[in-house]
Amino acid sequence: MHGVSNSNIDLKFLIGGPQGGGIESAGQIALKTFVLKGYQVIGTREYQSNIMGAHSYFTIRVKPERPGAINFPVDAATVLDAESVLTHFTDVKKDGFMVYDSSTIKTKIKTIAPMPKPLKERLIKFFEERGMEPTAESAVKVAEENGVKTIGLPMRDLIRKVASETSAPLSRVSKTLNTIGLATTLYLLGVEPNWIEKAIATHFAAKKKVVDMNILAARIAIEYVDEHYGGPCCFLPEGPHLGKETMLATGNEIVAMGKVVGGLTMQTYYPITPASDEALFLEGHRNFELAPWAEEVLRLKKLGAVVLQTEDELSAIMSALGAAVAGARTSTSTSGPGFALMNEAISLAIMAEIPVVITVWQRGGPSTGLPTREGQQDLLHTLFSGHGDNPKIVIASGDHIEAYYDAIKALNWAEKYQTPVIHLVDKYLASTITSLHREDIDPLKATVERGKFVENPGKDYLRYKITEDGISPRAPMGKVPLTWTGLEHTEDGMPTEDPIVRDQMIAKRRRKFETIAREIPDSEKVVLHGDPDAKITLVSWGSTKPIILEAMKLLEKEGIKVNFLQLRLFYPFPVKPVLDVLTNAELVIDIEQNDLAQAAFLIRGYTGFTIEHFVKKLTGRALWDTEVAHAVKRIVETGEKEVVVSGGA
Amino acid sequence: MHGVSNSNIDLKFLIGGPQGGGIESAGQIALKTFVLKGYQVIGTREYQSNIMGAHSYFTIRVKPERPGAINFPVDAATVLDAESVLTHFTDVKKDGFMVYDSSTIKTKIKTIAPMPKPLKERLIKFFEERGMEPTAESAVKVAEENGVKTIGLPMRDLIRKVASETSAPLSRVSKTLNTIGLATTLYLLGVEPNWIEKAIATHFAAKKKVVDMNILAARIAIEYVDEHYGGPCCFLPEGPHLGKETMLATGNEIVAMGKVVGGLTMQTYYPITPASDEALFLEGHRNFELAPWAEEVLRLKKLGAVVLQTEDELSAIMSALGAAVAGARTSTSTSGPGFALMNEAISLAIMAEIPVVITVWQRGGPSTGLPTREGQQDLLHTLFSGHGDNPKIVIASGDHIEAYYDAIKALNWAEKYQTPVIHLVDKYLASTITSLHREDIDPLKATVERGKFVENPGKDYLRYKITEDGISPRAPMGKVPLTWTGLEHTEDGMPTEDPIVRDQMIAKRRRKFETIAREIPDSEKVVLHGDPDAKITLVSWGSTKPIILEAMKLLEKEGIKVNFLQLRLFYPFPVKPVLDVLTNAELVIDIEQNDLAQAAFLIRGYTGFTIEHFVKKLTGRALWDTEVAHAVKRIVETGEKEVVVSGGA
Amino acid sequence: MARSWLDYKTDAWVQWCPGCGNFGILNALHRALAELDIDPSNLVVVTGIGCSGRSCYYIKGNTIHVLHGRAIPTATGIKIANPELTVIAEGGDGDMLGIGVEHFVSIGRRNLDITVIVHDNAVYGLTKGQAGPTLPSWWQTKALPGPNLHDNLNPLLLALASGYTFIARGYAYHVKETKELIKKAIEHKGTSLVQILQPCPTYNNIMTKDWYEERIYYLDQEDPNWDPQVASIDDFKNKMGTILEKMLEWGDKIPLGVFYVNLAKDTFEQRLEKVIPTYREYPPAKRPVSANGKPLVDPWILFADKVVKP
Amino acid sequence: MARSWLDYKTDAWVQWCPGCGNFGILNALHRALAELDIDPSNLVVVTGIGCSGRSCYYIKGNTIHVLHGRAIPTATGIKIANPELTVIAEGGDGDMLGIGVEHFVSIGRRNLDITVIVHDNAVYGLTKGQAGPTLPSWWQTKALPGPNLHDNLNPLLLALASGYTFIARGYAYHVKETKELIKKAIEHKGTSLVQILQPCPTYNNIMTKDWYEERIYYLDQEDPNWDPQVASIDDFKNKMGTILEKMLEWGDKIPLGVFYVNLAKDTFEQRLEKVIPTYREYPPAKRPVSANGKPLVDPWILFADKVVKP
Ligand SMILES: Cc1ncc(C[n+]2csc(CCOP(=O)(O)OP(=O)(O)O)c2C)c(N)n1
Ligand SMILES: Cc1ncc(C[n+]2csc(CCOP(=O)(O)OP(=O)(O)O)c2C)c(N)n1
Ligand code: SF4
Ligand code: SF4
Ligand SMILES: [Mg+2]
Ligand SMILES: [Mg+2]
Repeated sequence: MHGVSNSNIDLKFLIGGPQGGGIESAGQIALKTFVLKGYQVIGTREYQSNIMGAHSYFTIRVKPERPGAINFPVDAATVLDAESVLTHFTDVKKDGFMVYDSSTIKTKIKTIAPMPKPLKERLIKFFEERGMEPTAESAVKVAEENGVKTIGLPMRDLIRKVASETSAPLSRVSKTLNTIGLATTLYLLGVEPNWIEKAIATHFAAKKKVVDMNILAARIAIEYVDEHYGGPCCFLPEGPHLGKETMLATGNEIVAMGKVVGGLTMQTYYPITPASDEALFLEGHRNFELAPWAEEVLRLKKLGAVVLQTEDELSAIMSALGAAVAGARTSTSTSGPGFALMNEAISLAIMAEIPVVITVWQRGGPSTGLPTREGQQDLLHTLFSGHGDNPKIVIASGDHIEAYYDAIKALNWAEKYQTPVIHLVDKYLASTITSLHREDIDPLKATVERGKFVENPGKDYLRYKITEDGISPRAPMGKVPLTWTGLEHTEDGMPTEDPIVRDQMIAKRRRKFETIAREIPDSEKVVLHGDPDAKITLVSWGSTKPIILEAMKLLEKEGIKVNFLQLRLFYPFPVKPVLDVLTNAELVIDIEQNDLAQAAFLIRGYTGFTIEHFVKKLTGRALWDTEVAHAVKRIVETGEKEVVVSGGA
Repeated sequence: MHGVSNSNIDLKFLIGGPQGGGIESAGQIALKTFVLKGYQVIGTREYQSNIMGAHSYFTIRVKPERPGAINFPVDAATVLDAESVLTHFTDVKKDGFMVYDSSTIKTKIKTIAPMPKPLKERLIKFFEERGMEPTAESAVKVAEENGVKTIGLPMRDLIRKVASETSAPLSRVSKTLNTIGLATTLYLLGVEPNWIEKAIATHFAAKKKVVDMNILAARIAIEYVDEHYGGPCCFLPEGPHLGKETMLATGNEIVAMGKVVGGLTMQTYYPITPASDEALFLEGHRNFELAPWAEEVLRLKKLGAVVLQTEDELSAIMSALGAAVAGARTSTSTSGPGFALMNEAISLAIMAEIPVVITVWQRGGPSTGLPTREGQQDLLHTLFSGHGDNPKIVIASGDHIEAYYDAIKALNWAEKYQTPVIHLVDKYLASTITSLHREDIDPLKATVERGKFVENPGKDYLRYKITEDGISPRAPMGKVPLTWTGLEHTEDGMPTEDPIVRDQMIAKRRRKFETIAREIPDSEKVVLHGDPDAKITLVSWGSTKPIILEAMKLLEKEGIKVNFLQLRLFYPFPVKPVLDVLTNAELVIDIEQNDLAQAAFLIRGYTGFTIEHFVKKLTGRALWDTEVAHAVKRIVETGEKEVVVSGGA
Repeated sequence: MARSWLDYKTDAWVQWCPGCGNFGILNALHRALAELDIDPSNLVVVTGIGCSGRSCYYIKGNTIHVLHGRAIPTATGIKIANPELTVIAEGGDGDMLGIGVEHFVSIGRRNLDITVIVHDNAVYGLTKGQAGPTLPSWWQTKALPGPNLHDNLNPLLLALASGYTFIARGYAYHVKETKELIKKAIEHKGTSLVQILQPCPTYNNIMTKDWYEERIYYLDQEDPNWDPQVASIDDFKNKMGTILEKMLEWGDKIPLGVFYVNLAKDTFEQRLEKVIPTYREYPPAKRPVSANGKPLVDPWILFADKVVKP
Repeated sequence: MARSWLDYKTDAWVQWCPGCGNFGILNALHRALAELDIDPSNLVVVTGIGCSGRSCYYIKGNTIHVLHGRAIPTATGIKIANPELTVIAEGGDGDMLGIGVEHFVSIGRRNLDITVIVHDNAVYGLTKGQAGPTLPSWWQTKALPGPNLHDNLNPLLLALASGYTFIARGYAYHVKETKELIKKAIEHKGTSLVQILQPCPTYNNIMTKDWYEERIYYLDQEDPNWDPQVASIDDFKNKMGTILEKMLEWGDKIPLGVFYVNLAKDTFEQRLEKVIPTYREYPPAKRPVSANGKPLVDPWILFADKVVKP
């Protein structure tokens, strides 16, 4: 199946099934299996805006070093219901395999209620054109014709067997359906059963009964496969990280971790996908013990952070601002629709100079749009949010590690510069799990800064003191009388409409942004990946980073050498570093997951440089490294202006 | 005082006093006086965010043809309280005159409670440096030293005289204080008393007692001036428009008029300065009689429009959208803070393709900022409003006449293109009154269009039908079952996450904007004023238009020939027409009332053209033609990058 | 001739979890519409965002799925623009009483003739089970990382304080009874509320079917003389005490039924008619906007107050 | 030693119209603060936008002037971040019950210990006199182009329905009595409302000083045994009828005083303390965030649930 050396290992597989059917749990067990085996992984979930019943799937990639992207076709697919079979039968590569439930294979397409109508229509047409019945069985046949090895599991029988070997009722045993499918797949991919069992035990941890039942189910599945399909050709070698402690975290979780490490003391939120898991994770860890080095300094053992669920996003941002003026280190977290409601408050935070971090988990718009799908459409909206002349810091993270450190940095910047910091992340990052090692998120690499936070202001304290760097000392409430305001004001926070003071205060706020632009090092503004002398430059931002880095390797193999300008800080915009790179390139290709090519617009607006070529993905599905590579290649070869990719069910 | 020919007439004067002290009423009487006399006028009001007591002033300019801007110094000032004297004593030109109340002249600066502290400090320093008492009297003296003729009216005596000649109580008679000051000023400016009286009679119309009392006050004032100051040197000749019916309307009013003429059937609003006067004016005219030509066609005499005050701006926009889907022709009206709250709904309107006009009366920000002052800071915010890829039509009006026709056009576009149309106007336009003749706002020049509005949809009606021009027929509710939605959808409005349909729908909405870009003629997108071959091009937008047109005349006199590119449509952005003009210029100067040079940013973003020179005004005070001319001249002469002007108290 | 409830069903897959109370509510609504024989072409259903918000795709009519919390203002615009439409605003407890409580309260000041239906499962279903505004404090439903710290709102009392003129409470699995409540609410002229207790088997593991069914009872079954109508000052004096007591009852016993009906107030449409005489016949959605493409008015006549005549 | 009300005055020009009720409210507040001897350094006043919203510039303390309608959520953040501060949220009827009613209602679910003061002039003062949410329908105050079509909200009943645990009404020109109400509200542990009837001589030409003074009376003057405290279920049963009746009284007679006090509910701060043991001592605003610039936690320990151990 694959060689004995682990360095060529590159496994991709998917698990599909109805929402609420344990897809995510199976995906996590799989990730844990490979991590235990010494590999690095990513896994990402595609799901609809639905709680139960609609199709969703989890895609995994396994490599010796951290994989940067998923792509299709996969080596293996676990597709245990008819809808999954029909959704994914062309997603498996030649010589790969597809594990399905042979007992539901006769299902007719038109009877599958949750299946999206347009897909139904396309499938029916597809089979009709081939003279085949519109059923799941036909899909299995087509897969076989395409050289895919299909593994039919008689799920009804296997489940019954599990039930008969435990005393558990069938309804509970049915929940092992995914384990059966998953264990089969993992086993056929060359994972020894003991690793699978260890992963199951790790995953369900304390729940002994569940562990036992799932291990039994896995054994029964493996037995069946051995008997009927002869098992795998050979076993997967151990990966290079065997025995290494590994974190498996989603983007939501890693940002929450960054916030806690970064000294967040209060987070407000109103639930929204794909943001709220961040806040819920925070809430689950709101009480914490201090690390030894901190305990020693502070002589404190425990502390806590407040996570406040508010009545809406207006309240989320306003109570965050309230907490900030009181002296808390504060953030809120939302997605596009929620951020839209925060616009007026952003404007207040800028005028009143209130520090706050707003983590924006972008998703597919406009409006409710594709609420559980990927989107990178909120760059312009967040950057130009709020009425009035409204500069604010906007930073976008490219991957989990950046997101973790950016969360810390955003809190630092917010307090140092007394301004809202918008931290742009997205659904793909939110729901992608990756493996991380200790050096990736080392707490001692982070510093926590508060800038001109004065705990003991004097009596002559002036909230809006005019200073050379544009930054006035910030005192918490509760020390001396002071005034904050959203009206134009004199140094003491009293409102004024005096034209001369107005001009002075505008100039003060402008100087603050000059300070920010100067103090943030270029290296935190943009990153040029790859050979600086490459003739072709790819430009992108956000969670496309690791995907593009993978694509670069693919392109290199095809003899196309590119470098990649990753935009990190959008405001203050790094004009020179960006221009330096772009004017050096012969061909610049912008890669974004929005239709307006928002970053390219900003580049032109801030630098005058015009990008002429675009790769876009708008379907809300994860971007693949292969898609990027193909699209870039096509542009290089044909000079096409725009390539829209759309892979993924 | 001035020649007999009316063609050189160019009178400027101001009336200052406390808010609530009849300043606005006096201003209107003055405007009416000159209109009756055959002139054209503008008058604009500067006021603080305050109901009563804070200083405000009304500035007027009178010319044979419509004046485009005010400027300082003025020919005459009516400043009847100590704060006004102290605020404006340097605002009158040499040989001009200043009418003040001699009975309050001893007032000390520090006792004037409402006076802004920074101004107080500057004034005290000013007089100290000159070895003068910090009083209003010193201000009068300085004015005199500057060659200003000062006219002291013993107001207490004059009011008492008015009281003694009527039976009215002193408290009511005191209200004629402004009339006394105004009549004095008008008289000294060469207006014959009968015109003043006619204007008073017109202004107070039905209120006979008020008319009589004010006319009496005017007479007593004039008598006093004749006796003590010898009256005017000569009388003002009649203007060229004598006897012409003239409309005197603020920008707020003219937009309301445009909406009614444009067929608006429902307006929603939440009060906010400087927007709500538009809605209140609409509400005051919600019932109307049809014009003869319409009555003939429709056989209807009367109709009405609904004006709905809502609980907030979220409700204002959402109920407007609701009315629109029901089939109404709908708009809402707000300012920056209110618009900020509408962001999420904008995004819905774009996704669900709901027509609505949003009139945005900009004011000084960020945040509450300078709530009653001029600002042009909401261009980027409105253009990029709403999360997601969110194109929408954005148009800015340059003057009253444009605002009137734009209000009609915006309603047409909203319905034709089923999209939000943002109509940008501002506080200066809102509170500036100008004189208009019948040909300026001729109802028959306007057309009312509804595009693909289908009153009788068939059973197979599809709300989001995919069409070549991207526009789907729009049926009102109440005809056939249909579905509107903010989720991504199939043609029938049912939600879908299907990737193929997603791409199709994005393409459809993109085509719609291509249609818009194609159908709106270039002439409605940008206007090039002046000689196309001029080497210097000024670029601006919004209410600066008439001001810059006046400035061009001043520059021409100084031998500087410029043309002026007025941006009208910001989205879809008129790339070619703008580039054609800009690339033709040797020097391009951007003139805006915001700090980020927002239009210049958009120009660069959409065209790549970089503007290097800027004139800005940020104080929230009306921009003067003279300021513009000076700043342009300075840039032309020195090559300076940025000139910030800040005239006006 | 009369319509069947099937005439109000669409062929979309109803994507709620098995056993979800929303099925009962949808069914009750379908049946209420059928029994009232409302023409689907004349029916408007506006929904907010949430599991419940999906209802609009399952009802044949003029439907619109708007923003989270904004069903009521949208419905307001629709009803004012065309008062002949039957307008229903529907949403979850989070939608109507959390983010949308601004409008939930404010519509009461209008008494506009729309029906507000709250699917009350005391959780935020579609976002995976956070605490909803009707979840009592210290309860910790399945998906919460800790106990709920917020007290629960009383939607009935809130509606009363806001000015609603019809206030009822139903229970999702009692389709027949809930159908009757919805019918009455729709027939009522003025703003009406039907709060419907809705088990969410997926996330609300406390307020389950069993939990509710041990507690609920109908006002008019307990007291056959129950009459929620308040038509006079005397009614007000005599009945408000009991009505309020029943509204406040929440615990071992949970009353269902019509709590309050007030017929004394004008609807907003009637008010508009008083100030705009042509409103009924020519409401905003059904009014000509031009005469052959030309404007209907001459500004020089309509705005004569702005004209200075020589 | 004790402070005088002058210690709470700033030297800013108070820019209200002559005779404005706001002067009385400001004065009452100054005096209440002095009598409670609250340290201005520990006092927080948050105001919304409106004539009333300007109050924050006239009170010596930690003040913040925020957005229209958003004083309550700002105050919420402040109080939670530092529960030792005395926090007052102040605004007009439009601010609190119009655009801000979302938060006015929702704070009730928390019983957070803040005092909400509503300057109720029934108009939108600062925007020049449009109808406020407490202006009765069909009344047409000075600046309206037609009669008001909206019914008036009852802030007291709304507060009760929302869960406030202290509800009072005062009258602006009765400085002494209003001062006492404000004192009680501040002293009350939990969310308290003081609605203050505030004549606006400039725009509300109906609800004038005379109009009010013909109608108002004090609950405890009319009934010397008036006791608004509801401490037990029995209290609840015995008193709610009268309390509600008094809350609903509005017309020829308008009651003033404390209507309702409920001491049975935990404040939000107390609730937080139950789930975050270190909260009282180290609330968000007063907590270390780093140890000499280094983080306080080791993610590999705190987030062990995310770590796969070999
Ligand atoms: C402005 C905004 N904020 C948040 C969300 C995310 N959101 C979607 S559904 C929902 C809550 C649903 O709860 P509820 O209204 O009770 O409806 P249910 O799902 O329980 O029927 C939320 C918060 C959103 N769509 N828009
Ligand atoms: C979002 C927003 N909408 C509207 C306004 C305009 N605005 C300023 S004050 C005010 C109303 C004031 O009324 P109220 O709250 O009753 O206070 P009052 O002036 O009567 O004291 C409004 C609508 C605003 N500042 N912000
Ligand atoms: S999550 Fe709850 S409310 Fe939503 S569909 Fe499932 S059971 Fe129903
Ligand atoms: S407008 Fe009314 S509320 Fe505002 S300051 Fe004047 S009197 Fe007071
Ligand atoms: Mg719910
Ligand atoms: Mg008010």
